[in-house]
Amino acid sequence: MSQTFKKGTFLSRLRSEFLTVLKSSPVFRVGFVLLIIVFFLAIFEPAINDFRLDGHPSTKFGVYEKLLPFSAEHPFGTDHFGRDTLAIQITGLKFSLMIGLTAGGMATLIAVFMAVVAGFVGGKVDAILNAMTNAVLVIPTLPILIAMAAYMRMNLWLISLTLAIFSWPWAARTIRAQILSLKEMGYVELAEMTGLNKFEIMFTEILPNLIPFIGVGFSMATIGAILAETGLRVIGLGPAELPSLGMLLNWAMTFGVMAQGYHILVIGPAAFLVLIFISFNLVNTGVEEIFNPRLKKITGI
Amino acid sequence: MRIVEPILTVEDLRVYYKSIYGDVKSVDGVSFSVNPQEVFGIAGESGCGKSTLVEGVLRVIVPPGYIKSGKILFKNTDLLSLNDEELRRLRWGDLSYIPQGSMNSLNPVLRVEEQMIDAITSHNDTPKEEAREMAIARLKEVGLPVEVARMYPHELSGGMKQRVIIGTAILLKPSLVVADEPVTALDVVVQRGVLQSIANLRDNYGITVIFVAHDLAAHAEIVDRLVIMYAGEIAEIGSVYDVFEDPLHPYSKLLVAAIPSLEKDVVEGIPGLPPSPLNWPTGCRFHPRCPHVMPICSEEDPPLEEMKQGRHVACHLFR
Amino acid sequence: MEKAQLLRYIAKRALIYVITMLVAFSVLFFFLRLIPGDPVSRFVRDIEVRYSYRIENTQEIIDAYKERFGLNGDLLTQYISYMRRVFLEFDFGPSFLNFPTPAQNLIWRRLPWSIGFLGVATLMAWVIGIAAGTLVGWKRGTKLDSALFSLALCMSQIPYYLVALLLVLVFAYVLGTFPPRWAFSPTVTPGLNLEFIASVLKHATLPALSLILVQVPSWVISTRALTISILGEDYLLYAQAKGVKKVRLLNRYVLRNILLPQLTGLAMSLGFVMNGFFLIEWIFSYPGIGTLLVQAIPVLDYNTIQGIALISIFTVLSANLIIDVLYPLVDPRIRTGG
Amino acid sequence: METPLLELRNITKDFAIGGGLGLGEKKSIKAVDDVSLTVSREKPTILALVGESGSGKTTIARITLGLLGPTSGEILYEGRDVRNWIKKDKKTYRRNVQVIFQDPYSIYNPFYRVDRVLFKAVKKFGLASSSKEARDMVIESMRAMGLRPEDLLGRYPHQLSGGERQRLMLVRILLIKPKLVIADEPVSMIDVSLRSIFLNNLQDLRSRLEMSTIYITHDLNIAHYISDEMMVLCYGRMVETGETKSVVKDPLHPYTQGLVNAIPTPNPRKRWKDTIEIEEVTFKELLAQRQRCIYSHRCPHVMPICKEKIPPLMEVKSGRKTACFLYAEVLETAKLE
Repeated sequence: MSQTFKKGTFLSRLRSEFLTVLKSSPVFRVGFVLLIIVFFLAIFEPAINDFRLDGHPSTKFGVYEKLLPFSAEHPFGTDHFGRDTLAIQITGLKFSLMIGLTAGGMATLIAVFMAVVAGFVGGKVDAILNAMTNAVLVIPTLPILIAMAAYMRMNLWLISLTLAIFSWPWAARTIRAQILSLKEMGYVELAEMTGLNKFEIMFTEILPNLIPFIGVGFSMATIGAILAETGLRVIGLGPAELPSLGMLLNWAMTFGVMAQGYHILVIGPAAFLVLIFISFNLVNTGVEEIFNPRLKKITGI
Repeated sequence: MRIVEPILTVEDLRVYYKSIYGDVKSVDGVSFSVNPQEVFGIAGESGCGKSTLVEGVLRVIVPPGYIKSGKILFKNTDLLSLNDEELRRLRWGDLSYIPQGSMNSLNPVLRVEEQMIDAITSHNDTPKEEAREMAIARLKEVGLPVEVARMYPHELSGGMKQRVIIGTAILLKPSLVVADEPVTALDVVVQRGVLQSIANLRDNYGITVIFVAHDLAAHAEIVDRLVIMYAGEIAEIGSVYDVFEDPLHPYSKLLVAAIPSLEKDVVEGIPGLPPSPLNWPTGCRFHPRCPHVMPICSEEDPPLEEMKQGRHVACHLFR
Repeated sequence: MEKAQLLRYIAKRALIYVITMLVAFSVLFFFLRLIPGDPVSRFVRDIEVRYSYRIENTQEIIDAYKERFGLNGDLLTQYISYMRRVFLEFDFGPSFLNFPTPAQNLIWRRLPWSIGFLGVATLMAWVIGIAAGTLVGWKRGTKLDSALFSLALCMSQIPYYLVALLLVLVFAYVLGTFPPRWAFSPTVTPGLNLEFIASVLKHATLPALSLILVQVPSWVISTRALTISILGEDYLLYAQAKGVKKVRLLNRYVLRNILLPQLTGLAMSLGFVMNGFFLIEWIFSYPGIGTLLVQAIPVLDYNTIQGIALISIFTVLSANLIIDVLYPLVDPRIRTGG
Repeated sequence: METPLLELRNITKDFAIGGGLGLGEKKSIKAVDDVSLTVSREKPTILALVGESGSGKTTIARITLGLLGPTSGEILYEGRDVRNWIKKDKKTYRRNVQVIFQDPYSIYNPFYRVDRVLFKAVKKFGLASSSKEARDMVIESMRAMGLRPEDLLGRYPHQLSGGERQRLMLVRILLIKPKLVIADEPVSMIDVSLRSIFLNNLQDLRSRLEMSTIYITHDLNIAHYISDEMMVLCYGRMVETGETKSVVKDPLHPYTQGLVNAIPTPNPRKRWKDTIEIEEVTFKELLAQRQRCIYSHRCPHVMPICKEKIPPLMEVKSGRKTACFLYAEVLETAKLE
C-alpha cells in the first residue's frame, strides 16, 4: 500500500490526530462535548435570547414581573430587576467567557514570547526572565486587580489586559519547560548540522511541537483569568456594561437573595461557571494524557 | 540426553496487548519445557515477544498486556490457577526474576540492604539482623564489596546495580531464576562478569536459569539449550551446539550467519523488515523474508514439531 | 553531605528568596502608586463628612497628611524613603483606615486569625489529599477510581469563593448548623476558656471547609497521576515481583516517592492559596488580614495593602525555603551529592 | 607532510560535577584528557574510536562537530580551527563535515514527514537548482542506497523502523557528499540482521564519495568489521592506536587485551576458560589522584611506576602506538641498538 508522494495536507493530519485523541481518551470526549455546549450558548446567546424574550434585551430592567417563580415561560423565574433569570445568566456566561478568552489569549501571547526568549536565548537572559516569572507568581495579584478595577475606567480590553498581566506566568512556566526539553532533541541538533540558523530552528523545528502545550497554557490562562475576573465582580467591581456571571453573583449577594430563599440566583451563575471550568479542564487533562508517551499505549513494540 | 522431569512446562501460551487498533498478539501460542539445573536461552530480535513471554510466565504482565490462554506448569502446579497470595508466596521463595529494566529496578530512596531485606522478610519471619547477614553474604557471592549494602542506588554503576539484582534474586535459594535481557545495557567487560555470575548460579548453586537476550554470542557462552523466537512464535529449539553448528530453521541460519565476530570478514544481514505485531504476515510469519519460501508457506503456519529428542522446528521444509 | 555544604545551600536559596521578595514588593509599590485616585484628599473629605464640619485650609492639611504618609516628592524618592522605613525600621507607616495606628499594628492584631485558619486548612487538605490520592491511584482502573476521579475533577474546578457562598447558603441559612460570619460569637468572652475555643472552632469550620473542599480534590488528582506513574516504574514492578506485601509496598515504595514532588507542589500551591483566601474571609467577614485588605482597597490605603501583600509574599517564600531545606533531608540523591 | 583533513591536538574537556542543587564544592572530571588524532586527506579512511561508556568518545565527536567547545587543545579542519570555520563560513564546514547520530527515534521531527530531512539538506546546501531536480536527486540517491522511494517518501517517522530511519541518514550523506562523517554508534539501536546492510552501505560510501569516517562504537566486533584504523580510549585517555586488524589480533595495552577477550565468541565450543575479577571503579577513585595510568586500578600487570606517572603514547611497533610502561624497556633497548 505505497502512497506515491501524496502531499497530505497538514490539516488532514491534524484531523486524524484529533480523531485518535477523541477515540482513545474518555476524559477528552466528555470535556469536548461540554466545551461545545459552552461555546454554543455563548455564540448564539443573542439569537436564543431574542427568540425567548421576543426581542427584549436580556439585560433590560423591568421587562417582567419581579421574582416570578419557575414557569414554562421563565424556567428559572425572574430576578430583582424583572429580568428573565435564565436569559441574563446565559448573557453572563457569554461575557465571562469573552473576558476570559481575551485575557487568556493575551496572557498566552506574553507567555509564549517570554518562554521562547528565555528558553531559546538561554544563559543570563533566561535566568532574569525566569526570576521575573517567579516574582510575578509570588505577588498577591488579587489586591492589585481589585484596586485597579476600583479606580480605572474598565472596558473589555483594559480588564483583559490587567487579568493577563497576572496570569501569564503559569502558562510561561509550562511552555518554557517544554522548550528546554525540545531543545535537547536529536532533530534540533540535526537541524544545526544542516546549517539551519537559530530562528529557523526555533520556528520550524521547535514551535510546531509546542502547539499542544501552548493550547494547554492558553486554557490554563483562560481559567485563571475567569477565576480572577469573577473574584473581582463578586465584590462589585468591574465594568457594569459587561455583566458577567460574577456580577450576577454580586447582585444576588447585595440583595440578600439567600436569606429570602431565591437560591437559583446564586446556584445558576455558580453552575455555569463550573461548567466552563470543567469543560476546559477535562479537555486539558485529555490533551496532556495523550501527548505524553502516546506510543506506549499502543504496544511494547 | 537422559529422560528427566522438566522443572517448567509451558503449553500454547498466548499473551496479547489491548490497543485502540485491536489486539496486539505479542506471544501467539508458545510451548516449551525447561529441564532442571540448565541455562535455558531464549533468543530473537526486538519485537519477537521474548520478554513478553517470560513476563507472561512469571505473571508480571502489566495492563494493557494480558494472558489470553495457555498453561504454565512449574513443578506441576499451574501458575495461572494461583491466586495473588499464593503467587506472592511462591515468588522469590522458589521462582525469582531478574527484570529487563534492571538499571532502574532499585527504589531510589532506599538503601540497597533495605530493599534486599524487604524481599526476605516478606516471605518468612527471619529477624531483620539475620536478614541483613544473608543480604551481605549474597552481595559478596556476586562479587560486590560490603559497603554497597549501605549505599543508595544512584551511587552504583550499571554493572554494580545488575549484580545487586542478581544477588537479590538468589536470596532465598530459588530453584528457577528468570533473567530478562540482563546484559543488554552493559559494557563488554562488565557484561562478561555478569554472564559469568549467571553461569555460576547453575554451576555453584544448581539453580535453573531462563536467560533472555538478543545477542546470540552471549547465549553461546553460557547456555545449554536455546530457543529461537520470531514474530511471537518459536522457530526452533535445540541444544546450543545443534543450533549454532546445524541450524534447521532458515531464520536461525541467517541469524547465526549475521553475528559479527572477529573471525568473520563478510557478514550479510537478513533482507526485508521485521513484521509488526499489529498484523502478523499470513501463514509462516517468516515467509516474506525466507530464501526457501514455498507456496504453502504463505498459507499455513507450520506447527512446532519434534524432529528428534529435544530438537524442535516449525518449518514446512521438515514436514 | 557535611554541615558546611548544607548551610551554604540554605544561604544561597534564602538569598534568592529575599531578592524575589524585594522585586515583588517593589513591583507592587509602583503598581499601586500608578493607580489614579488621590487617597489623601479622599481621606480628608471623609473626615469632614464623618465629623461633619467644614475644614477651611483643606489644601494645607492635605499637604500635611501627604507629608505624614510620605506621599510627596517624585515617585523614586517616595520609593526609597518607603523601603528604608519598611525594611530598616519595620514600620509600614500610618494607615488610612483608622488613622494614627500604623498599618503593622492593624495587621498584627488580625494575622493570627488568618494564619490559624489558613495554615490548618491547607495542611489538612494536603495530608487528606495525598492519602486519598494514593489510594485512588492504587485502585486505578476500578469503579471506585473512576467515580472518585470524576468527582474530584469536578470539585476541584469550583472556585473556593463559590464554595464559600454555597456553604454559607446551605449550612448557615438553610440548616443553620454553623454561624455564617465572625470568628466567635459575641456572647463569649475571649480567653483561654473552653467555651471560647469551642466557639472559635465552630466559626472557623465553614471558612476552613471552603478551602479544604477545593484543595483536597486537586491534591487527589495530582497525587493519583503521580501514583499511577510510580506504579508503572520498574522498581515498583520489581518490588511486587519480589512479593513485598501491599502495606509495605504502599508506604516504603509508593508514598516515599510521592512525598518529594508533592512537597514542592505544596510550596507552589501556597502562592495560589494566598491569592484567594482574601475573598473567603470577606464572605465570612472573618477578622483576618483578608477582610482588612478588602476594606483597605476602596480607600486605597497604600500602607495597609503593602503590609498585607508583604506578609503574604513572605509566607509563600518562607514556606518555599522550609521545603527547600526539607528536600535534601528527604531525598538521599541530593543528600549524598550524587 | 601536507595539512591533514582533520587534526585534533591535545584535546581536553572537563565537566564540573558539583553535588545536586549547587551543593558540594566544584569537583570536575576530565571526560577527555589530552587526545590527539589526524585523518589524512588523500586516502579516505574509516577511523574507529573504541571505548566503554564514559570513555569520552562521544564528547570528542561533539567537539569535532562544533556542538561543544574543548577546555583546551585545538581542532583543525584543513588547517583551520573549527570554531573559526563555524564563526566565519559555517555552511562550508557543515557541507564538508557531517554526522550520523545514534538514536534513530529522536532525529526525525515527529511533526513533519521524513522527506523533509532530505529536501532540507538539498535546499540548505543548494545542491539542486529546481525542486524537480531536487526530487530526482533524492529518488536517485535513495535507489543508490537500496531503498524504495515509493515505500518511504511521504511517510511519517513513526511509520518507519529504526533500520529504515538510519539508512535514510545515509541517503542524506550521499546527497550532501561531505569529506568527513562522524558516525556516533549508528547501529547500536537497530537489530543485528539490519546492521550489516547499514555497515556495508557506509563502506560503499567511502569509495563512492572519497569520504573519510570517524566511527564511534563500544562494540569491538563492529569496529573490526568496518574500520581501517582504530583508537582505543579508556576514561578519556588514549591507550592504543593502530591498524584495526593487527590491534585486534595482537592487542598491546592490557585494557585492549581485556576488551578483546571479553567479547563473547558465537561458538559454544570456544567458551571462556578463566573467570576474570572485575573491581568496579567508583566516581571517587576516578577523581582521585590524576598523575597515574588511568587503567592502573584494574590492570593485571600494574607496576609502581604506573601509579605515579602518566604513560605517554609511544610507537612500539611500526604504525602501532600504546600508552603503557610495560613497553618502556622495549623502547629503551630499541633506542640503544
